[in-house]
Amino acid sequence: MFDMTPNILRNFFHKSSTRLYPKETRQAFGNARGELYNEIEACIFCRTCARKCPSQCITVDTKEATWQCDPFVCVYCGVCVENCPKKCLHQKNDYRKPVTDKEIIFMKGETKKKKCEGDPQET
Amino acid sequence: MARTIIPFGPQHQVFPEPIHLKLVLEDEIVKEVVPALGYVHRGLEMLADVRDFHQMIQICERVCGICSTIHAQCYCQGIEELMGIEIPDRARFLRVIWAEIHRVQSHLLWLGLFADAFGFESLFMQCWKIREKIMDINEATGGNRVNPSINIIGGVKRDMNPDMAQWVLTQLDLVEKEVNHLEKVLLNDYTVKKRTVGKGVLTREKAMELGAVGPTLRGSGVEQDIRQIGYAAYGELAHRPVVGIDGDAYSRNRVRFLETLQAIALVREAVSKLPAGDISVKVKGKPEGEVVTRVEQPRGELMYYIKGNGGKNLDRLRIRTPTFANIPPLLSMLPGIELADVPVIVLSIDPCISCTER
Amino acid sequence: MDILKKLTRKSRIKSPWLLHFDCGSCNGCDIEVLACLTPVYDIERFGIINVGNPKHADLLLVTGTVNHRNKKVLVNLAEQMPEPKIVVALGSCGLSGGVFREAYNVIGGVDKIIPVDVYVPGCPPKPEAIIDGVVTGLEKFSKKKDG
Amino acid sequence: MIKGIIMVFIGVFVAPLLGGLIAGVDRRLTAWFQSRYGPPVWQPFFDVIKLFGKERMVVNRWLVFCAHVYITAAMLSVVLFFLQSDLLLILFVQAVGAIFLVIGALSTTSPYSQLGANRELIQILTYEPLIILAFVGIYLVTGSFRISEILVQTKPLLVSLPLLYIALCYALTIKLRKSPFDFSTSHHAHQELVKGFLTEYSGPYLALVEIGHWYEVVLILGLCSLFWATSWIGIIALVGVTYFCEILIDNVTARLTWRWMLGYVWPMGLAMGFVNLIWLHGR
Amino acid sequence: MKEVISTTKGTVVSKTVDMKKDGYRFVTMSCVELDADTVDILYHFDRDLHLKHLRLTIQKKEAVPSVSLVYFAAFLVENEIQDQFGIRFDGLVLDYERTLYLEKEAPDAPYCRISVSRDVKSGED
Amino acid sequence: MLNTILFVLILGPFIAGALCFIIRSGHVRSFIVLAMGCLIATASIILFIKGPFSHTPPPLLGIPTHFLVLWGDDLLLFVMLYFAFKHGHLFTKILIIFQIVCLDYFELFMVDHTENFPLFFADNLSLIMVLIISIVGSLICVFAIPYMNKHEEHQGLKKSRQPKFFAFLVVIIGAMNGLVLSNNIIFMYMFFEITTLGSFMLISHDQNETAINNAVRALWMNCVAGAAFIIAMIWAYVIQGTVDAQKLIQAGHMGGIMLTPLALLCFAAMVKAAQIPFQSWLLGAMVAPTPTSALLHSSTMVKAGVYIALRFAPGYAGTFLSQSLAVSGAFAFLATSAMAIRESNGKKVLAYSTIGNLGLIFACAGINTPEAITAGILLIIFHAFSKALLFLCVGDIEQHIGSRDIEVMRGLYARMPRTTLIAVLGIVTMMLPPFGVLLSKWMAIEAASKHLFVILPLAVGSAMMVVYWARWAGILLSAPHGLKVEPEKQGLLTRFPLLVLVWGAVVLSLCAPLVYSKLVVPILSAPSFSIRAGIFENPTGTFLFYPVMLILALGFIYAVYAAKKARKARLSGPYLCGAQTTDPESFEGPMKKPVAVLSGAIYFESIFGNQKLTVWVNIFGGMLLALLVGGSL
Ligand code: SF4
Ligand code: SF4
Ligand code: SF4
Ligand code: SF4
Ligand code: SF4
Ligand code: SF4
Ligand code: SF4
Ligand code: SF4
Repeated sequence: MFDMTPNILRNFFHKSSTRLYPKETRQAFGNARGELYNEIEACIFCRTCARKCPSQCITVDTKEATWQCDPFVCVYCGVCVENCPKKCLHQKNDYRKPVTDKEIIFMKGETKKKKCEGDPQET
Repeated sequence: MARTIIPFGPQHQVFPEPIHLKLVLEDEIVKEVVPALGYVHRGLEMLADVRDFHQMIQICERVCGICSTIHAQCYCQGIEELMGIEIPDRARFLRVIWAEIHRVQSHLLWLGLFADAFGFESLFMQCWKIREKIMDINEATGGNRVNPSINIIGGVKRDMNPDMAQWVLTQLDLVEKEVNHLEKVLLNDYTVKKRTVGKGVLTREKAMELGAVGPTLRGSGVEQDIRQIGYAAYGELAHRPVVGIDGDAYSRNRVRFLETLQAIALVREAVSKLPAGDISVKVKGKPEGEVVTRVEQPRGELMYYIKGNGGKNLDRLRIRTPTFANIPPLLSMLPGIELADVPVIVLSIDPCISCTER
Repeated sequence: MDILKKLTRKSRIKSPWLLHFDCGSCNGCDIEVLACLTPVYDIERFGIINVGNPKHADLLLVTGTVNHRNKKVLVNLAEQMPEPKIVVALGSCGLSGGVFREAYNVIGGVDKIIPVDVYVPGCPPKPEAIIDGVVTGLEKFSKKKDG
Repeated sequence: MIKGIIMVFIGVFVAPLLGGLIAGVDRRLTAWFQSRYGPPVWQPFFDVIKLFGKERMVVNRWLVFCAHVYITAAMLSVVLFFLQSDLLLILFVQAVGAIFLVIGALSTTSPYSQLGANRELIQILTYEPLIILAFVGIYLVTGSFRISEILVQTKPLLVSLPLLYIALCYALTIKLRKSPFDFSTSHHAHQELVKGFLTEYSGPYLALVEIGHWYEVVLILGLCSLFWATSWIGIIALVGVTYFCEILIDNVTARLTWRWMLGYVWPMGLAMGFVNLIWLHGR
Repeated sequence: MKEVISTTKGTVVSKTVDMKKDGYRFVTMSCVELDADTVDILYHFDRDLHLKHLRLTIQKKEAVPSVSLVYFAAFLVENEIQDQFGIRFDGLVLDYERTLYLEKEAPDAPYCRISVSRDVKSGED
Repeated sequence: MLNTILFVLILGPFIAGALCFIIRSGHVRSFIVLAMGCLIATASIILFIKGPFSHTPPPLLGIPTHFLVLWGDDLLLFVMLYFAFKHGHLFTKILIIFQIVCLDYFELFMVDHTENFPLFFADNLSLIMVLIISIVGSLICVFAIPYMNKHEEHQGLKKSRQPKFFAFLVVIIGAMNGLVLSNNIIFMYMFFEITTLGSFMLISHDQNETAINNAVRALWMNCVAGAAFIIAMIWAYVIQGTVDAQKLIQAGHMGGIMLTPLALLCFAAMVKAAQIPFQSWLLGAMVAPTPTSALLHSSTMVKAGVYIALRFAPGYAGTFLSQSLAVSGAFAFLATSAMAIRESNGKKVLAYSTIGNLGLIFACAGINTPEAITAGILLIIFHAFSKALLFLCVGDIEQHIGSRDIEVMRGLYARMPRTTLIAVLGIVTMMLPPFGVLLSKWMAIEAASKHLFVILPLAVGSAMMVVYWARWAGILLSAPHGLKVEPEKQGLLTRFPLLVLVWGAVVLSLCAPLVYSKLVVPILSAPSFSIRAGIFENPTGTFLFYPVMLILALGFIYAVYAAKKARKARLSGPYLCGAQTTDPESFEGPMKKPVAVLSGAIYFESIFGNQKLTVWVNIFGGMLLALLVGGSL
């Protein structure tokens, strides 16, 4: 009986393990997969990210040079980032903040003059 | 005798997940129970029609958030078998490491929820407090607390450098120490025993007949663990299934408790034996043919049936999760018990509805 | 009178009781909600208690995708919560259906069924994000009219 | 007379504040035991004020009626306590409240509420005899059921009634709805009956019930304090230690079942009480 | 997949009984759509970590004898197949009548999709 | 004047009974019953106002009274013997023949019929009893008029059995009045036996197998009581040479030799009051139509037992007999409370509760201090009203819903709001302060505090009592949500007794201090409480009767007001885990079938329902009774 007592008393005589977020925050882990962002200047609108995304939340318009992502659909898996040929797509270590209204990440870059080899429409 | 008919769930405090039980009680003794499912059914096996077989990894991870890594591992293992891919040794060991870390996480989570089911709030808190260290390991190594997402077809995505491995081991040491503090509580405490011993007895024969798996099966004294097949690197690591005897909630509790410690030991061993080399091989081609592949997940045997047709979309992906197999045994345990023991017994199979219904 | 009203408002922000409904989530989000209750995050600091009963709750946390079966439950629960109340949707599944949104039994996000006040993205959102979401919701509370 | 009025005032207004504060401290301490930071100590007041501001929602108007009767009775019992009245009378008045609370819960068609109410009745069944025995013990020592007579004692009651004090602590634990006895309802409600017999009380009516509970907590801690009523230090020490132990027990035990309670606590408590009584009788 | 034994509607129950007699544990069943009219139902069994399967190929319209009387555990997966493929099982011990997972609003027999989607898609591959 | 009143009170009912039996017209019968009710109620009040007396009436029709009694008794016993033969019950036959022999020998050869003493004697205790019997009893008879019509309708009887039924119903009232007013114990014995026969006839009324079995059981158990009584009587006569009850009581003070007859009397009383292990006859009586149960339980029959115990209490004060009486009473209280807790048959709950309360009164008689006697007498008064009320309510409910099962009464408020409210009020008066029953219980507990073996069962038993009453009250009220309730129709003859009883119960409770100081104090050897401003006080404790009542009443009124105001509140269905369908009382179950929720109370079947437990309880109860009689030998 009362076998929990030592644990409880240990807790009682130690500082609580609560991290007083938001007063007290912790540096995110370097590997953490957080919010997506695209260095749009470097993006070539190749649509690889859009194709590889398991959640199909990226829309790339090569002609208009727009890159958009629905952060409400994205599962922050990082597949797009891993597959981006230009390594322009990144994930911050911090998560995306909650919001009260729907939103879409929309980015517009410059239309690249030189088209990439291969047909982006394929597969 | 006055009958009481109550809906237990879909939204119910003691079940983190929606499941519905129609309970017929007399004097708070369960006379009849009929389950209703479908509250978390998404139909994700069908997503294979619209996602290619690589993308399905992320979907499989989300069959269930508690053992996401292991789902992905099982899936990748199946595809690799179909395509005849030999993954590098290092990848095999890394898979074991992450899988066992996941097991620790899952078992601690369960120990907490189990404690909660019999109203031991501080024990719940304690288990989950310990578990946070594992969550940190997940995030630090895999990038996410819940879905580390490290498996890919042909190996693993991320490596674990020696520093990282060392850090993981020290964290696990801390976890082990704290878990050991709980041993007496979980296995000896009067009130815990009162609530678990002799509750929901599943005999060895019944367990086999009803197709129980995992700790539910082992709690009834059957020494069966899919890891014995030796998939991934398990063949090269020392482990023996933990078994209980009585087949009651207490026995299952004990099995999971000991498995937590066993998993930590396995991680240690795997890290110490971690071979050098690549972590993945390149994958060419498309899967074709059918395969049944199994791994041992925290809740028991997980089985994937995969049928490919040589295209990028699979013909059929079928996932048989451990809880799916443990529901019939559960139904046999419920009649005749007290209402207060319903959550305890339901929790004692460590139910995961999200993967049951997919 | 005014001071009473102010006090009520303040108390409302200080004591949001929580109801969590798992609406077809993969558990990832659920366990993060539960993790919020546990020592490291301890949302009881904000006066939050997981009451598990819509009749006592002020804050409905919904995780997971809505399907044809659980949508009724969702509506029932929201209905049984006395005003004022806040609905917080968690995780990509709760926001839009996430990876599953094309599955045949998925209707989509929570807001297709009941009005949502706060959206917390992530798969799953970290406990910190959930806390942020709740705090954002509380700000909305002060704007809601009395029940 | 003036003293009487002051006592009534304390009973009506100070007691619930004290009760709320105790609940707050309780939650804070519980949090510390669980390695958490915990809510502010005045959290219970926020809760109650908030509840008063919620929409009125009822399943049944009997519930409203019963909640009001409950708080009246709870208040009256505390007032009677501070007026140093008859212990049995206090218990009976308190029982009016407790029973109406149960009747209110029973008056709904909600199965959870009904089951909770039935369990609450079992709890009443368990603690009432223990409390009566404790009172009888007091009577055997002081020759009266009146509190005023206890206060003139020179020797703490605890000395002659140690076992009955333990029996009373059982009652206290049950009344506080602490583990292992939190089965009719529980504060954090991770239990099979959700909120048990409080399931259907909501908004302002729940607030009433909550305040009523504070009154009851003060009452029952007051009863405990009688066992060392010879000095203020004694009262504070006894009540403090008792309450601390209650929280500790709450945190080191699982919730058990009412069958266990009837089969174990009852015989134990009654036997302890009885032995103590026999011993008193023999003197 | 090794050790796949073909069965027919007539023999599937008796073969399952044999499995049980041999001490096999019922793992699960998998249903795969083959073409617009036929499906494969695979019965998976395990003994000491060794898998064995039965394969039953049937017409979608046909009713299949349930093995839930042999292995109670089969009732769940048979109900699931009823829901997902619209195939009927005769003699289910607990028949959810195709309401195990799906509501009316959901698509009927969603896993039978070859006639609709796969035809269109196969052109792409 | 006194002669007339006594005639009305005692013989009036007999005449009315005879008329009922002879004139087989429903209307005339109703008239007779009503008239008799009014008459004896009035007569009892007049008698009450006149106050205590002792009196010997002139011989009736010139025949010496003792002859009448002898013939009456013999007739009675032979009728009983006839039934014993008819139903072939050997034990009863033996008992009755034994009684006939004893009685005749006693009357013819032993008793000195020239002894001069008042045949009738009344102190406040008797007067209170007369009041209760006459008023409550008459109300029950009135209630029986419409009830029995319906009852026979339900049963589809061709030939009405009502004449006999009403005949015995009213006769019992007369017999009870006779019993409580007699000072000659031979008289007492006769009336005692009349109630036995009456109850037998009433219980067997329905003439089906259970009814007859139960009636036979009642007969033999009551014959045991009769036999004990007669032995006690003869024994006492042998010792004291008198049949004057008052003398016997005083003689009790003197020496231990009187103890045995008194013990036998107490034993007879306890059997009559269905104390453990003889509880089964009263429970069996529940098969009879409700007015029977009400009459047997609340005001008559069983009260005959406690009356005798209280009447003779001064005779055995301070003896071992007194102690063991207290213990066995308290044990009966505990055991029946435990039995009631597992019962869902409403009438049985009432029956157990009655036995329990009688046990409590015995316990009070046994404790035998002024406080305890006060408690006992008050309990008789308040219990009579509340219990009669509850019986009639159950009867009325049963006729409407066709069941006496508490579970079937779930949500009755929606169907029969009037009766339900009255019933709930009745329940509340049975268990909560500031109503009289609880006041008496408070006194009883304070009085019993020094008696460890009394207080322990009392404490546990009263907690159990609270459980079954509260459970029942709640169940009655558990109406489905959002329902418009229409008051149901109640016939005048149904409504009138209910209203009189409920007001009686409430108003009497309100007047408790008055009742105490005016009625009870004169009987006591010393006043047990001082009363100031409605506060009962003695060295042991204080009961702030009026203050508590006032504040609770205010709270009540405010609560009613608040509940009225809540009309505006939003209606919401019960919490069903979110699974409710469009009907808020049912949920969507497996296979999408709507399932109506059902709540059943907890009846502790596994704990108190144990057959073995009952056996042990009976054995233990029997041992206590044996102790009671044997210990005083
Ligand atoms: S893959 Fe990279 S480069 Fe290509 S579109 Fe996406 S972000 Fe731009
Ligand atoms: S992180 Fe994953 S889900 Fe999000 S956009 Fe990239 S690939 Fe898609
Ligand atoms: S070929 Fe062009 S479109 Fe295709 S991946 Fe490379 S850069 Fe992108
Ligand atoms: S059993 Fe299934 S749902 Fe549960 S944690 Fe494992 S994979 Fe997830
Ligand atoms: S958002 Fe992600 S973690 Fe949450 S339920 Fe959905 S898939 Fe699971
Ligand atoms: S993908 Fe998003 S919504 Fe889905 S489980 Fe993950 S976090 Fe939740
Ligand atoms: S009773 Fe419950 S809510 Fe109150 S402090 Fe304790 S645990 Fe917290
Ligand atoms: S319901 Fe009542 S009146 Fe009708 S037959 Fe039965 S006992 Fe008689």
